[in-house]
Amino acid sequence: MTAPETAGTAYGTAHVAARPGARLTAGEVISLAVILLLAAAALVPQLLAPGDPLAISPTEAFQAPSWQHPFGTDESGRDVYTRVVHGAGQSLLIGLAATAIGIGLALVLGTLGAVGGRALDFATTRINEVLFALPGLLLALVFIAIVGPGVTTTTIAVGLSTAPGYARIIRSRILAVRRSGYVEAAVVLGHGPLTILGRHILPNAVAPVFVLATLGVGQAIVWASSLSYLGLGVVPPAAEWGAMLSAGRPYISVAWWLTVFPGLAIVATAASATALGRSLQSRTRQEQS
Amino acid sequence: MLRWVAAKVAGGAFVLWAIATLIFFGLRLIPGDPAQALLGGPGSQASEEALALVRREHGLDLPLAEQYLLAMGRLATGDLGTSYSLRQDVLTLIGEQFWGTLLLTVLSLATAWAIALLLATWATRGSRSGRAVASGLEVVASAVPHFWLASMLILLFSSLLGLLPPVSVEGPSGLVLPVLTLALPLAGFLAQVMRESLADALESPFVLSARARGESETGVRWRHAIRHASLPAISLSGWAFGSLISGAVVVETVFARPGLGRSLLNAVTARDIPMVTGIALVSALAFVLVTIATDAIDRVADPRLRRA
Amino acid sequence: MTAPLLTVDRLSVAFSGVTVVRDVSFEVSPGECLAIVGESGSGKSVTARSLLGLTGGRVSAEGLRLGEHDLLSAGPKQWRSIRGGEVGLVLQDALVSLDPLRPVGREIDDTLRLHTSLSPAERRDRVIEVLESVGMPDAASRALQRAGELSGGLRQRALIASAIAASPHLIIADEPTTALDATVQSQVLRLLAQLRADGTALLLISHDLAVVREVADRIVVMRDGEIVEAGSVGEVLDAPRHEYTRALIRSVPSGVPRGMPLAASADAGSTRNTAPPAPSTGPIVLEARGLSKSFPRRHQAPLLAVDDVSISLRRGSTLGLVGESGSGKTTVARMLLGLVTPDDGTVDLDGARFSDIPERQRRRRRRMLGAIYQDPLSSFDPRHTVQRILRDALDPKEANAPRRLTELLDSVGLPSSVLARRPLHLSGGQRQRVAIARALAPRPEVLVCDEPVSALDVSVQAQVLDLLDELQGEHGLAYLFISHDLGVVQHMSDRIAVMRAGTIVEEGDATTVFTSPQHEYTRQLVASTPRLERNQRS
Amino acid sequence: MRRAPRTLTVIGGSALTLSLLAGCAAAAPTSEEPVAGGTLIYATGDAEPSCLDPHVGGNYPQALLATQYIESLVSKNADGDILPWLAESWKESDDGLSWEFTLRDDVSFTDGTPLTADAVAANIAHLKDPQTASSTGYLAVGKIESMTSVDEHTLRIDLSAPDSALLDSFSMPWVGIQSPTALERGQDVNCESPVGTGPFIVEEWTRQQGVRLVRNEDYNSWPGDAAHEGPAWLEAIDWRFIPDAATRYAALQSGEVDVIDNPQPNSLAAATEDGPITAIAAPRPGASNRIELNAGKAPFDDERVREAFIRAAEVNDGIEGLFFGTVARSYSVLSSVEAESLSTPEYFDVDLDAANALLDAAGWTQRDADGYRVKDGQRLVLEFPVSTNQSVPAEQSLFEQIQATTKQAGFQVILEPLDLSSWYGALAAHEYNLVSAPYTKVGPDVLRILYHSDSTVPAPSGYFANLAQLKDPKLDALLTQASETTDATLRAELYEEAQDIVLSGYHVLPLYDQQNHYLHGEDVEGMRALPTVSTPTFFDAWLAR
Repeated sequence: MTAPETAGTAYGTAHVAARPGARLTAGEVISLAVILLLAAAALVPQLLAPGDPLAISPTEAFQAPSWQHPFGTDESGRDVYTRVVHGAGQSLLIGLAATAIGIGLALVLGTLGAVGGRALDFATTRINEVLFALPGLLLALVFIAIVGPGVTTTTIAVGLSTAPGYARIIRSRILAVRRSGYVEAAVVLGHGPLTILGRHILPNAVAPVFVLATLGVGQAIVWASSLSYLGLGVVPPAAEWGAMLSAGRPYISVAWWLTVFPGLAIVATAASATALGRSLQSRTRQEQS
Repeated sequence: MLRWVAAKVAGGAFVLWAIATLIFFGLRLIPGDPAQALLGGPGSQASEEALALVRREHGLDLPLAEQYLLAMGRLATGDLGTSYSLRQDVLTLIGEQFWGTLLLTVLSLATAWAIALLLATWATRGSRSGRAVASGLEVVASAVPHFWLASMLILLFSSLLGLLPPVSVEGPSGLVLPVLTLALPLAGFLAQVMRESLADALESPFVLSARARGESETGVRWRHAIRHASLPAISLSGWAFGSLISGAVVVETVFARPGLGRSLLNAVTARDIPMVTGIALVSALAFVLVTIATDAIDRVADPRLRRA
Repeated sequence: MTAPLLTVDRLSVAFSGVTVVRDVSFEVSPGECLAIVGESGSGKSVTARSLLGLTGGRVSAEGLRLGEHDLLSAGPKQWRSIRGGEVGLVLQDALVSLDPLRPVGREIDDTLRLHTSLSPAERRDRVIEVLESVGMPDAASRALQRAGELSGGLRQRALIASAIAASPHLIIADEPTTALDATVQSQVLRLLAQLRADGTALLLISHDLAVVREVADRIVVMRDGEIVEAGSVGEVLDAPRHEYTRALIRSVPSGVPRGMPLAASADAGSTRNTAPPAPSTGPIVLEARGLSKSFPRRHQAPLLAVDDVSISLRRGSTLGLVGESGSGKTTVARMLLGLVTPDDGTVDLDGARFSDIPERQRRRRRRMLGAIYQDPLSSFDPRHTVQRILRDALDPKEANAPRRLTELLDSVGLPSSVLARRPLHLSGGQRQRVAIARALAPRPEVLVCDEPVSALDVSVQAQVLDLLDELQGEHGLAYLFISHDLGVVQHMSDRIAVMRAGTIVEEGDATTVFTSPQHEYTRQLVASTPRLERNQRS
Repeated sequence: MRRAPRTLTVIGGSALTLSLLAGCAAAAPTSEEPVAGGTLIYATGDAEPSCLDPHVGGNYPQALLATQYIESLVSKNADGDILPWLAESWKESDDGLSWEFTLRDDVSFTDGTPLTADAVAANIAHLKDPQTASSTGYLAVGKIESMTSVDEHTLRIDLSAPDSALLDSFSMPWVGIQSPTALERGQDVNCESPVGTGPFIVEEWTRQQGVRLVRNEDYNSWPGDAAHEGPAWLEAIDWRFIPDAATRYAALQSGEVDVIDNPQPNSLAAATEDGPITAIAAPRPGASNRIELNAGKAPFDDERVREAFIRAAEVNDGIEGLFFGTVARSYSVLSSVEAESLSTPEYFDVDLDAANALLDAAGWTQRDADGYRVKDGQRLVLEFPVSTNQSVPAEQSLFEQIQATTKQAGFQVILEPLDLSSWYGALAAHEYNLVSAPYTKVGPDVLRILYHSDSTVPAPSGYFANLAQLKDPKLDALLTQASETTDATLRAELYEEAQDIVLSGYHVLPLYDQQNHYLHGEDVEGMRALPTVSTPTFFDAWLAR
């Protein structure tokens, strides 16, 4: 469900927020910090939370946040903080994998459409239009119903539903590059279509996609957690933020921390990824405008 | 103009046909016997004869290709068949629930627009720190999962403050929280888009001319900049409508609001093929109509497009 | 002279610590036109905007008075009554200086709404009156159209109307005619002159000395934020005291005979005075016969962009192709380059057919044909350094010869330190030199130049034009030189073809076309091009 | 609801009108005089039924609604004795093969059709008709072979074999008596608006939103233990579907709804203190909530492995924590409501060493890297499909705790949360080692349905009730004899012996009684749960506002 990039700004004047090479804005520093923290939690959870996320102690259930349990304990007495930290790896994996699937599929659809002949272009646009018209969640629901719930299916489902958005952006990007001055100059210099494709079209078309990816990861994590909430996502007792939210929701009036902290983790990760994506986007647009 | 409309309608029809086919074959892949779904869901003690009877009645025993042609024929005449699990004509069912979802999505879109405009103007007018706070808010808003936002809003507004009902009751008060839940994340997206184009418009030569004419800062914003800022957001609203329908599934479940979103979830879990097809088609039709509408609004708002 | 309307005394403007305008002083009286001349970055626009309090920087001055208003102590409310009421601003391009989404009448109506107490109905009539006063034909219906739907000249008139609607005492015109074609430019200049004659004070900002000579009474020359020279038009243009002014005047190509270098370096008495232009008798390198092309349009008959055009380029000589925007010059160029397939007509390169053959065959012979454009930046891959750009353009067999790279850079006068940098971080002039180097890399025989210098400052323009002359002399290149600027074309071309609405209306030797134009349109074009009429070159 | 200021109650006297005027309804009315009128809003968390006619299918959500508009031949009182209802009296033949029921002659359905013997016969025929696709009702009347109307209000029923649970079956809403004329309208119409003799009538059903029930003005067939006579006090009931538990409880707190069911344990715990919300506990009859161990396939075909699993599963702390002390651990296969339920705590005390010893003895000696037991290369894996509709969140967390504690003994329990269709699919395909499937039926005869070897034969839909795959001829004999004997004491001994076989064989890990609670606001009075299947009845209910 990524937002397709809008048409170039009407007046082409450079974006004010971040000049290339300018020092980082406050927002960028915060989001970088969050992402680094997330990466650490994903790669070496033991470092930040030595406890075992699955260890239960029913007698200590529903304890409010305290020094011993910074995020409190859940309905089975497990430490919420440890589970959030260990859940980071799972959620980040889903976010990255889903975005990779989305972009991979989109690259195929987009490039085929833009580089192939008119018929191919017509076909891929139609496919894209159809996928676009389907509500993303329906695509995910049907896919999960066919293959059954679980981590891999959730990841693929989210990837599938984000692909049309990316494909549309990549295709328009490739068409814009093909019409650019430097491609025409290359033609005048006598370069063949393949050299032009390799040297100019693909590098320039694909570059912004990675920026889009950072935007996409945030949304992918949000959508994966929604699927877990609907009971279609990750299989318990794995510590995944969406599943933790879904499990914590019935106890909201008596144990608010079960819902608040995993939710904050999702929002912090998704927001930081989007913020970084946005500033990368404005910096690269800086380079090319 | 006529040619433009004809092309759009043809494109729309193709999309609907493609979706119907996608769903027809997609749902066939789901394990579980459709006849089961017809007889009040699996686990029913329906006897073999009852299952056989139902299969014949709904033509489930015909070869797949024949079933497909039959289904497409019915769809073409607008007959969406009867829902397996709810035993009612899909069209009337959707008719009942469509307005709830439509009201929810349209209100959410409008609220998202209002909030986005507010955020964008605040972001371009305030001090440097004000600007940073506004863009921070936008990014955070767009990163909030619907169901978590719903729980937080219920916790805050109804459990703690007791101001609003946690369930969607008749009348406006029941709509506030569901609309807010859908509108805030979308407002985050729209605001980011609007802020950029608003900032660009404010630096453009025609705004300098306006200021040189003695126009006040607010006059410049509302007469010139806002209209330009909303152009990219209008084209984005088509896509936004699609994402709102997905969001509606979650919001309608949490707030117990009747609507297409919630029945879509139930229909998929109950393997209710006609219902899923019906809802998918209706939401796709709505999406196609909204895209045509946003294109039209685009042309009105930006006459330059008319010549293209 | 009546009391000055505007007095500026030791004005300085700084942006976050960096001073852009330093100690500028001048006066403008009613009915008088003062021109501020300078190249980009000279601070002339900032000076103008400081008179409206719209610089956004820190403004300080001994005195800044407009009529009885002291601009230094003006508060926001006072400024708003001055802007539009006392001072009108006319910017360069009405297409973006009028709100593209609103009818032009509404923009004029805004000025009236802000500064008069007329009722909406009265305002509507007043709008039509103002439009008619600026020479807008059929004003009532034009007022309802948007800027995009009007021709260049008409929308510029609408822009002027929006500035003078509240009859301000001072008009500031910042490059008012730069975006216009010659014929339209002269009409707009006449309009401004009329306003001045009616008693309004006019402050004209321009980089074009010829335009200034037509309209201004006194001139101020600015460079790097300071005034280097001021005086009446005659004193400054005919007897410039400051070295920079002299260089500026010399760089203006119009009227300078073909082959005579323009750039200041030539003034240092260097004798590299290229030989008089070789007579255009070299062998024909590129021959186009009967080219025609039309583009389909919605709801209208297809647009006939080029109609039966035949031209030929000879080795070592330049054919100038001049005409207003929309006359089809660029379409001809693209047909020669094989980028657009002509509807009919043929192009032969070096005697062999070049136009209607399969692209694969044509590709091998493209090496012989080079091209440079008005905006070089858009013709470079944003991710490539200068080295990568040049190396890609070289012949495969010469690709890895470092010597060839430095040789190319020397030929266009660029230091080898440029190689590692990206075009985005180079100046306009340097970028065009890289473009020329790239075009020369495959050792072409023909170079198509489409408005190569229109976007450059006069001094930089002079250097690039001299460079093109030198390269032609050295390599015997055939040039097709396309421009809307008659002065530049006259200076660069051996032969000139004048295009109008897709056809060549006149062709001949440069001097004859200029001194005794045959076709009525050429005469009108030559007459409307402002000339500097310097006395003999010092 | 704020408490009324002190002074007001003093002046009060019969100041009901004054307190109403003052707008604070909290002043408890002095007299116990019920107030007629008003609409009660009931919010259910159960899934929305696919058909309002309880004969079709037959799950608990249908029973909750059907109790309001459909009545049965007999009812039960709090002590479990059968009470006359639509049937005034009945007598069983000596060989138990035929029964004769005498119906009340003054009752008619809300569509005007009089209640007659033919009407009851039509209902039973409707249950047995495959077209109806009934499951619970169909099984309950399994033994009825033929029916003859002796006279207009007397019906003779002949059985294929004696059925001691016939009266229990007739007391259930799934065997409720509907108007035959309504049944003839066809299933689609009858699902929308079934017609019974109950205190309320189905007025309108808007999918996903709710059902509107209005008072049956000429109602005259209240059960024996009813609190008043004449039509119901309430004017109407607004039955709303609110699936989300937290939202449902918040709606009750904010006064949007008057009664909710399926409350979360923490909401239930908060209500039992003396807050404005009161709780009604109504444990369901039939089987207890338990986990069945599939003895039909490895590894649970070996009793030692079954016992090891049960010895290793730590459950008590979990139940205490997750259910906030509102639930007692059960050691029986039957719900504590059933008089004949046998509780054997001694089989279920947790002993990790014993569990390890049993597993070693059973050959599961090695352990792999993750600590799970392995035998001939096969890891000790237990598939546990969980139905997200039927297991409440607290129960799903309990299964996670069982997963964690049995891991110490070396079991790898794989939890698979599935929607209803895939859950039934997994059961039908025997892709499970553990499963939790509540079954509600009045009377101990539920044991026959759950553990008799006949129930291992799947119905046409693939569903079979004997999930433990228990095929023990001795048990079969006990159950058949118990279901046919009319001697109550002999029947109790037989059921006790049968339960002991099931429990001692470690086929089942009992957890707790099937939880069934209702929470209602302060101004709801007179609401009670019918002792048959513990569904709420609002005949005596009234609103003190």
